[in-house]
Amino acid sequence: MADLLQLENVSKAYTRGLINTHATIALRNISLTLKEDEPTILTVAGESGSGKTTLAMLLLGFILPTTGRIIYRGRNISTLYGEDKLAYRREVQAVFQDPFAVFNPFYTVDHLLTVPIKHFKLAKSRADARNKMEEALTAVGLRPEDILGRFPHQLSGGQRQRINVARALLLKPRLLIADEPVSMVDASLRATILETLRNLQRDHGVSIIYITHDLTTAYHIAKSIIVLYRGGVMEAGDVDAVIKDPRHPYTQLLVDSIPWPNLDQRWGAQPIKAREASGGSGEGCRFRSRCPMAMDQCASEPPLYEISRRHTASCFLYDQQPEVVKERLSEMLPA
Amino acid sequence: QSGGAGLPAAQEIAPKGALPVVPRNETLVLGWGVAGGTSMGTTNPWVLPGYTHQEGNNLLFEPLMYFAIFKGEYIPWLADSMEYTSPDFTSLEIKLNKDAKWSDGKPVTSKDVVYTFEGQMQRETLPYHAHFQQFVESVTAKDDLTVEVKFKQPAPRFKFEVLTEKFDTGLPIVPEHWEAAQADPTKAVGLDQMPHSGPYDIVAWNANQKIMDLRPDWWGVKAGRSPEPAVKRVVVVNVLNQPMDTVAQRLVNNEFDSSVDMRAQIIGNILEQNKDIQSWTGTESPYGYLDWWPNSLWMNDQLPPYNDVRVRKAISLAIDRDKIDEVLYDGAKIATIYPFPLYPNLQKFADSDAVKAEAAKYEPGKFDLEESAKLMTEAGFTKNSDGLWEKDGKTFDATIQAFENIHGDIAPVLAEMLRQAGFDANVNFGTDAYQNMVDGKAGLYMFGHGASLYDPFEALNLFHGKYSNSIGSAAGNNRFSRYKNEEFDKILDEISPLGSDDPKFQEGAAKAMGIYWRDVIDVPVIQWLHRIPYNNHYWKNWPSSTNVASGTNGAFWAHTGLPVIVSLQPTGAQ
Amino acid sequence: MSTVALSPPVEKSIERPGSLVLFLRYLRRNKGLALGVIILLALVAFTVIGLLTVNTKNAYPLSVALKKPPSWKYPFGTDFFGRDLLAAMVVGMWQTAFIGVLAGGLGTLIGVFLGFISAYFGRWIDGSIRTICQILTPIPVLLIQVVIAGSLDKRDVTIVTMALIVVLLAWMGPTLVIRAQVLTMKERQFVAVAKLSGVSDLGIIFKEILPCLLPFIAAAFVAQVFVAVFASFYLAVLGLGPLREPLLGNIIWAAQSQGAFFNGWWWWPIIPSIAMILILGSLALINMGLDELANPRVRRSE
Amino acid sequence: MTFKLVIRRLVFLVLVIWAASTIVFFIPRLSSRNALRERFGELARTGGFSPEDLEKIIANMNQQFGLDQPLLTQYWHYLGNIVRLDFGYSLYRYPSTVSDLIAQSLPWTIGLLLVTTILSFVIGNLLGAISAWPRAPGWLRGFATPFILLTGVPPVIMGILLLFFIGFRLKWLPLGGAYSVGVVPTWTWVFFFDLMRHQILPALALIFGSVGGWVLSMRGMGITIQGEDYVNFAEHKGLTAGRIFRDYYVRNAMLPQVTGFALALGTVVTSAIIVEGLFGLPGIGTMLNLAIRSNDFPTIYGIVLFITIAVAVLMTVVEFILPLLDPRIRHS
Amino acid sequence: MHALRAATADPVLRVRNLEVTYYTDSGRAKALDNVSFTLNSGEKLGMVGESGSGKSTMALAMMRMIKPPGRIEGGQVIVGDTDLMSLDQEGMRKARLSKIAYIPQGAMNSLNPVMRIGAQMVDAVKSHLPGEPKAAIEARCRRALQSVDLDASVFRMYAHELSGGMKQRVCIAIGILLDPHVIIADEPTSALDVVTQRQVMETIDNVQKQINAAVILIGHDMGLMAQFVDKVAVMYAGRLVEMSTVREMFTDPKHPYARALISSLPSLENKGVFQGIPGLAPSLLRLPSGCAFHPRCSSAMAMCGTTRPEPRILPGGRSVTCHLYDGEASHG
Ligand SMILES: Nc1ncnc2c1ncn2[C@@H]1O[C@H](COP(=O)(O)OP(=O)(O)OP(=O)(O)O)[C@@H](O)[C@H]1O
Ligand SMILES: Nc1ncnc2c1ncn2[C@@H]1O[C@H](COP(=O)(O)OP(=O)(O)OP(=O)(O)O)[C@@H](O)[C@H]1O
Ligand SMILES: [Mg+2]
Ligand SMILES: [Mg+2]
Ligand code: NI
Repeated sequence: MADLLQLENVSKAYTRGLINTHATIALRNISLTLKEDEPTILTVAGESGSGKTTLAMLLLGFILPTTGRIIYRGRNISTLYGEDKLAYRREVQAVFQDPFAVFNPFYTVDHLLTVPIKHFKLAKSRADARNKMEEALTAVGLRPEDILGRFPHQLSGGQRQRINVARALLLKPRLLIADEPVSMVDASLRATILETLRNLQRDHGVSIIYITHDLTTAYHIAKSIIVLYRGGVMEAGDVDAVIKDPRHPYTQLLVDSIPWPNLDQRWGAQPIKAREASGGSGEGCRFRSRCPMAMDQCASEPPLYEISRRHTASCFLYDQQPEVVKERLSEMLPA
Repeated sequence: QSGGAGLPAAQEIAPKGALPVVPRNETLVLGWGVAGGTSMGTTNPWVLPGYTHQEGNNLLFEPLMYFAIFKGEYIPWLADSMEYTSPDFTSLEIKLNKDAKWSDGKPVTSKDVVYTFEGQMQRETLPYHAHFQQFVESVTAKDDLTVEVKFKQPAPRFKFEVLTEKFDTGLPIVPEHWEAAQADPTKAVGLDQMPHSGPYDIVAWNANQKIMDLRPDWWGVKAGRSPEPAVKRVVVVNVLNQPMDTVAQRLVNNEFDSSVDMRAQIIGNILEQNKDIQSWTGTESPYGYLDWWPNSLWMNDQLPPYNDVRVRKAISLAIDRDKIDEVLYDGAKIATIYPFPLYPNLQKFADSDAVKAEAAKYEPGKFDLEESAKLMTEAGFTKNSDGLWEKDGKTFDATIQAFENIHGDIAPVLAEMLRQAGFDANVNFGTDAYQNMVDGKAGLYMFGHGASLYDPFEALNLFHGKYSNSIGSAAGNNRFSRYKNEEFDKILDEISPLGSDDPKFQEGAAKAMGIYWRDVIDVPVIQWLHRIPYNNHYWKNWPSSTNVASGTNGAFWAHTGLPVIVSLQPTGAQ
Repeated sequence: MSTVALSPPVEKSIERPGSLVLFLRYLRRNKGLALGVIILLALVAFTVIGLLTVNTKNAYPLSVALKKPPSWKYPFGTDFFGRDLLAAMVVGMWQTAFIGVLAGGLGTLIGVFLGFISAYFGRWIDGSIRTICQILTPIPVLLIQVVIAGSLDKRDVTIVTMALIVVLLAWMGPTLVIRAQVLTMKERQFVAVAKLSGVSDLGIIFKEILPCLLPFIAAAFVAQVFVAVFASFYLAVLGLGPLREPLLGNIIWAAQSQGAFFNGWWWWPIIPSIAMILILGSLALINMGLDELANPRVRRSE
Repeated sequence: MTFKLVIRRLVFLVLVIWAASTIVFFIPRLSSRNALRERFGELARTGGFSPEDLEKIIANMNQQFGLDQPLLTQYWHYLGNIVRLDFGYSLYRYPSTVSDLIAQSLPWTIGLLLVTTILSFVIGNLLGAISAWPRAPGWLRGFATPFILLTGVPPVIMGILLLFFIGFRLKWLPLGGAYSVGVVPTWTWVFFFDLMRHQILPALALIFGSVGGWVLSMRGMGITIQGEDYVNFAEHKGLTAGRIFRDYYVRNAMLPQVTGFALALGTVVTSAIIVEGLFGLPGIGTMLNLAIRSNDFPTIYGIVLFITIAVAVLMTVVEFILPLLDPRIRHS
Repeated sequence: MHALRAATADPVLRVRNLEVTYYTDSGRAKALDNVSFTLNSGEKLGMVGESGSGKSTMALAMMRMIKPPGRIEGGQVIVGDTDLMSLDQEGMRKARLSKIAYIPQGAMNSLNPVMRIGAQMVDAVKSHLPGEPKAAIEARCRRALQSVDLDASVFRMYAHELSGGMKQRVCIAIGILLDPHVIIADEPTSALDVVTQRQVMETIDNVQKQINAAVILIGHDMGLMAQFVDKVAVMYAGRLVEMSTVREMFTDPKHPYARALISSLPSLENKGVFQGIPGLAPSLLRLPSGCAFHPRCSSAMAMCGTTRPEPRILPGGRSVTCHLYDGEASHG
């Protein structure tokens, strides 16, 4: 069983300033493996600034890890050139958050679809290309004749985001990274877009990394989930287990704060401690300053503990449980 | 910076206390450039470059004698007399006026004169160093008021050229007792501390203006050189950067009593707008008097193709002097064929039969495009598609080097005339123009003949072969023709020791004029006029063609400005 | 294959007026741009028609009668040197345009080139280009140009060298502007998407970023032309231009030194002054308009 | 602001000055012209200079000006002198030093330029702000438009026109000079008013000439700022229009303009070259104009360098002031 | 004074037939069409609808802050017993914040970056209570900060020193400075993550209880509405299509659009079920004839394509705009 993608102890630190270096550690020691033949939907969740987008950028090869390696089908992506690079580009695609920013305002929306067709030689002729485009658009519920030949500002946000999904559909990548694909789309369209994404995984065997801070949609679309806080994994596992029975105080806080559209399921009473402005200073559990259950022990870095076969949390509350080596994190996630 | 250190900085002169009040009708206001050519505060004539007599310093320092150009006679000043004591012009005796005094009360004596002369002999930065080197053997004080000068060779023109002040040349006498006390008299700027013999004192001098007040004890009154001057205060106002319009308007507004010289049209308009204002020729064209600086189109006679006399003649034939008069001078006859100004004595020379015969022979003023073209064709030129002369595939470069501030009107007109005759002419007004003339890199240049005033010798001497250094090196004092002709040089050498009125001199000079025209050494173009506006609102008795007065030229900034200013009389206007 | 319902057809797709109509409407809202374009077009028309109909030889001295006030024969009058000011304006305007477009074009080209290199490749290249620009920015360009023009051999001062002198010190502006824009563009997501679509670096620069920068480049170009025209005018007024040419600055300078106002030849300096004001004014208006166009915040709603 | 930042700025300042001086040093040396020779040539032209000695004098002076030394030595000396603000001797007004000339003329220029620059800055920014302020009454906004057109009027032309119409035709104001003829500067009101009367036209020429630029750039900034959320929110807060204008709109739009202020000084001095001359004011512009006309290279370079240094220093000062105006810079 | 207000059950806000049109290049867009509703003090109204349905337009219209090319074409907004639409400019300015306050959508950029938070609060108070002593104003501001759970030190800070949630809470604090009768919050949390969102919503809830104001919460997140509001109003294409209590809305939505909206909601129970609303929001420039929703409506009838439905009051006080209920209801 070959690995599609493998993150080996990847960390990313952003440095600012030339003389006075100021490092923000956006991601620390993440290890993760996606299997080639088991297309799955993995959610990466967490508050703002927890490193979700950073992870996406790393996977897309737009930034390089500070330490660690990212292996795509057995090759370190930082060493890919020429044909290989192009293949990697084609196989790892993304849908972004802002459905407007992904369009070049200079071109009609066709540009978004014709460019990859041209560069990845997806079509044999112009007519073929046109066919493929129309097919993809139809598949996401758009009428090609309403869409093609228009400028992005002439379409609604929902239409634009659907074109993005159509683009992913057209390329049929192996891995799709969806960074908050529905956070800027209004509620009534969310379902439609998520549905399309799921079809992509189910019908076309595309693995999807779904990045969000919205646990509601995560719960509905994903099989497994990783909860990040300040660049570190707090909790991970089967999405049902994690959301219905969160163990880490941070995840509990998150789940508690989900505004369920249900009059009988109210926000919890747990008080919220504001996040302090400065970065996760020092060592140890980064959540401890906000944690209602913080202990002395928390001053040192908690390892991952196995809660159940498909559930792990990084918190000393569970130190009776067996430890999980970081590298084995993926095994805790259901495919 | 190595050598320059230790020089006192030029500085403003501020009045010691409040300025005494002098009413406008006792003040003479002159529009001129202050600190344009000098550093402010420099009153010592020996500080060069930096000193100029043109900004009022001519009212401080006086010469042995002035020359009244329009009367053709000397005006004794510090000296009562100045005579060659040998017939071959090898010795000269100067007798000083007994009343002459410096402003600090010390008398002007032969010691001062000897110091002044010896200074020129010894110090190479001073302007007459070369003249003294060439001619002067010794200078001795025979007594307090008598100086004897001995020459190495006959120097018939030394008295006029060097010892007498006229226009912008001549030598002022400096106070020995002050200069000698300075560590380096060529570096002591003088300020208001330097004793002087002239009638005015500097009381204020800054970038705006220079104010000079009459001093009560000027020796000239007692010595009878002049009546008590009526002008109590002279204000030289800086108009250096102002456009001509503004200066003209300020004259019309009676703000100024006189100013820099003007272009013909402007002065005509000034006279029309303010009836109090007159010019040298009253209200009639050409408004000005003849300056000593007729302008020619010079050529580098060694630089191809200007080394071909046919080409030079062709250029001469392309110039339409009538048109110049019409375009630039409203019909006044300014264009000339002579390389010298037609002052009385020189006019006589020009009118002599010998000279007239030469002129008839060579027709120097002729305008004939066909003949010009014929000569050019003979010289091997053909016209190209732009209608410009060309030889061996190269267009004839006829760029005229000239000076914007004085040739701003004439040079473009000349260039256009040449252009119409097929010469690729342009004007270069750049600051490098002069350098190009000196270096002989360029072929054509507009320049004056600052030479003859009394007889034609100095003008002709400009073209003496001994000055024609090879191209690429400095050509000496404005002798840009690089013309070399032994026949011509021989004539000059023969007439050089002769007095101006010697018939032999006249005959030789006429022959040389013929050669000048024949070989088209350069192309004389215009006489130079000084069109100075004089405002009679507050002051009268300005010099003019009908009121020659002392007979000097009428520029207040020239060396002879002093006699002009001291003879002004108030009109009594308020 | 999809469970997603197709949206019903949009009944009548919204009619959008033609792009010309939209452009005209835009101009109506952006009055400054409209006025600027109109003036500039008028000047261009004047120059072109002039070049075709007027004898350009008359723009040089001794060609026509002297010092004639405006009349039917000489609509702009003639000057002291016998230049027909109409012809002089035509030629002068053409030369001004030539200097402006040459200097503006070159300056913008350099600016765009360096700006792209700097912003796109970053690191030390960006560091050095940016530092050089920043160091050169406080140096008063016009003054240095005066130094250069003054140091040149007069014969070397031609219309082309004037333009080059201007370019020499005026490329920093566009460089910094374009650099800043590329930097923000580079972070825009469509660049990331283009990368994901397999577009190469060069492709991204030329096909994705460059088109979006067109309004900025246009604005930089116009600003650059403005600077060039202004600078060449200044050099000419200081007497540092090519003298024989009827550049507007030269004509004003000549009028000044001949005391034109005092002599009552008011048309001589006034006409080139008006021409200069129109040129610079229209460029300023266009620049302002383009600024609005380039600034999405400012862009009036469509 | 940290100490490090101060050091960084100062190093930058030194770099700017070094770059400017190097440009000014090498440009003239790239051409074959020799300022000294040209100057003496001109002296000789006015007559009275002995011809044969010309070369000798030039050689002498070359030595005195250190021009006979190798280029690098000259450059080194030159940089050393710049540090002491010693720009050498004026050729045309020898033995005045360029520093003397600058010192003499600077007060005039500072008086005129500072006042006009500040005035046009204030007026221009105010008009620009108003013209982009949708809540301003239409007539007030329209008022700014002619000033935008003024951008196209170089101060030179403005000066010529003002001189012609107000000076010549209407005779309202003096035609030139820094103060009246025959007056000596004193610390009296009479003198002060006389001085002011003479400064009005040149000041107007400079103000009119530069106000348009400010209007234009402020307008651009203003349009951006008035769309900002905080300006809208200020209105939601029910603030008076005046307060919103002042504290929310202008204050933010001004920030980039302040940097422009320092840069503008360089441009204004350029305008002053001609305007001062036009009105016969003995300022640094006139000095530079004269130097250009008389080919007084040391003076040209000295003044250009001096102005550059002044602008660079001013920019550095602005960099230090900006954090006081903008807390975002202060804290980063 | 609010003790009095609390005692009366009179409606504190009455919106009548509000109409807003945007005049764009491509034509007129009627962004608010005949919108009416009433709100009692202490009531919390949620306003939901697709993007572009006119929610923000309604908020701005109530503040009289519609800018060109938009125009308020008619209607009344009565707060207490003042019709805001009939006030003059100055009166409206005074009404803002003191009668009706607005908490902006983009709190990130709604604070002036160059003024201290305190100053921005103080100037809001000063503009309404010019005579108030300084100390009293400051005390009032500090109290407001306290009631949104912010430290007093925030008073002296700048916007960039605060996190997104803190900025949003500062905006809330400003909104309640003068105890307004109505608070409009336009998507106050859409830019925040869940934890902060909850914190901000709880803050609004608290202050609302303190001053007993009526609150209008605009958003499209039904979950948030469920957690927070008492009543929900659904907008579609510029019209209010349904308004009822939150419980009624969730259990028994009437309008087909509201029904679709509710059934598209995710919940813990029905994992993995996605049910979007088919089709796209119509363009306001070309509204479908008749009922604007009919092309997407599963229960559309023939008349829906031709006749515009009018708002009707159903028994129990709910208001619906749909032909399905033509029979059951009286006219609204
Ligand atoms: N280019 C960058 N330079 C410096 N720091 C950065 C950069 N990008 C992100 N960071 C920092 O890294 C951390 C993680 O950022 P990231 O964008 O990955 O978070 P996120 O989880 O995507 O947040 P959000 O939900 O707001 O999108 C943050 O503290 C952020 O400030
Ligand atoms: N300045 C404007 N010019 C033209 N049309 C506008 C303008 N502002 C809003 N509109 C139009 O008015 C309609 C309502 O817009 P509004 O902003 O009120 O929607 P919204 O419900 O708040 O949407 P969102 O959920 O995206 O905030 C939209 O169709 C929009 O296109
Ligand atoms: Mg993110
Ligand atoms: Mg909205
Ligand atoms: Ni109350």
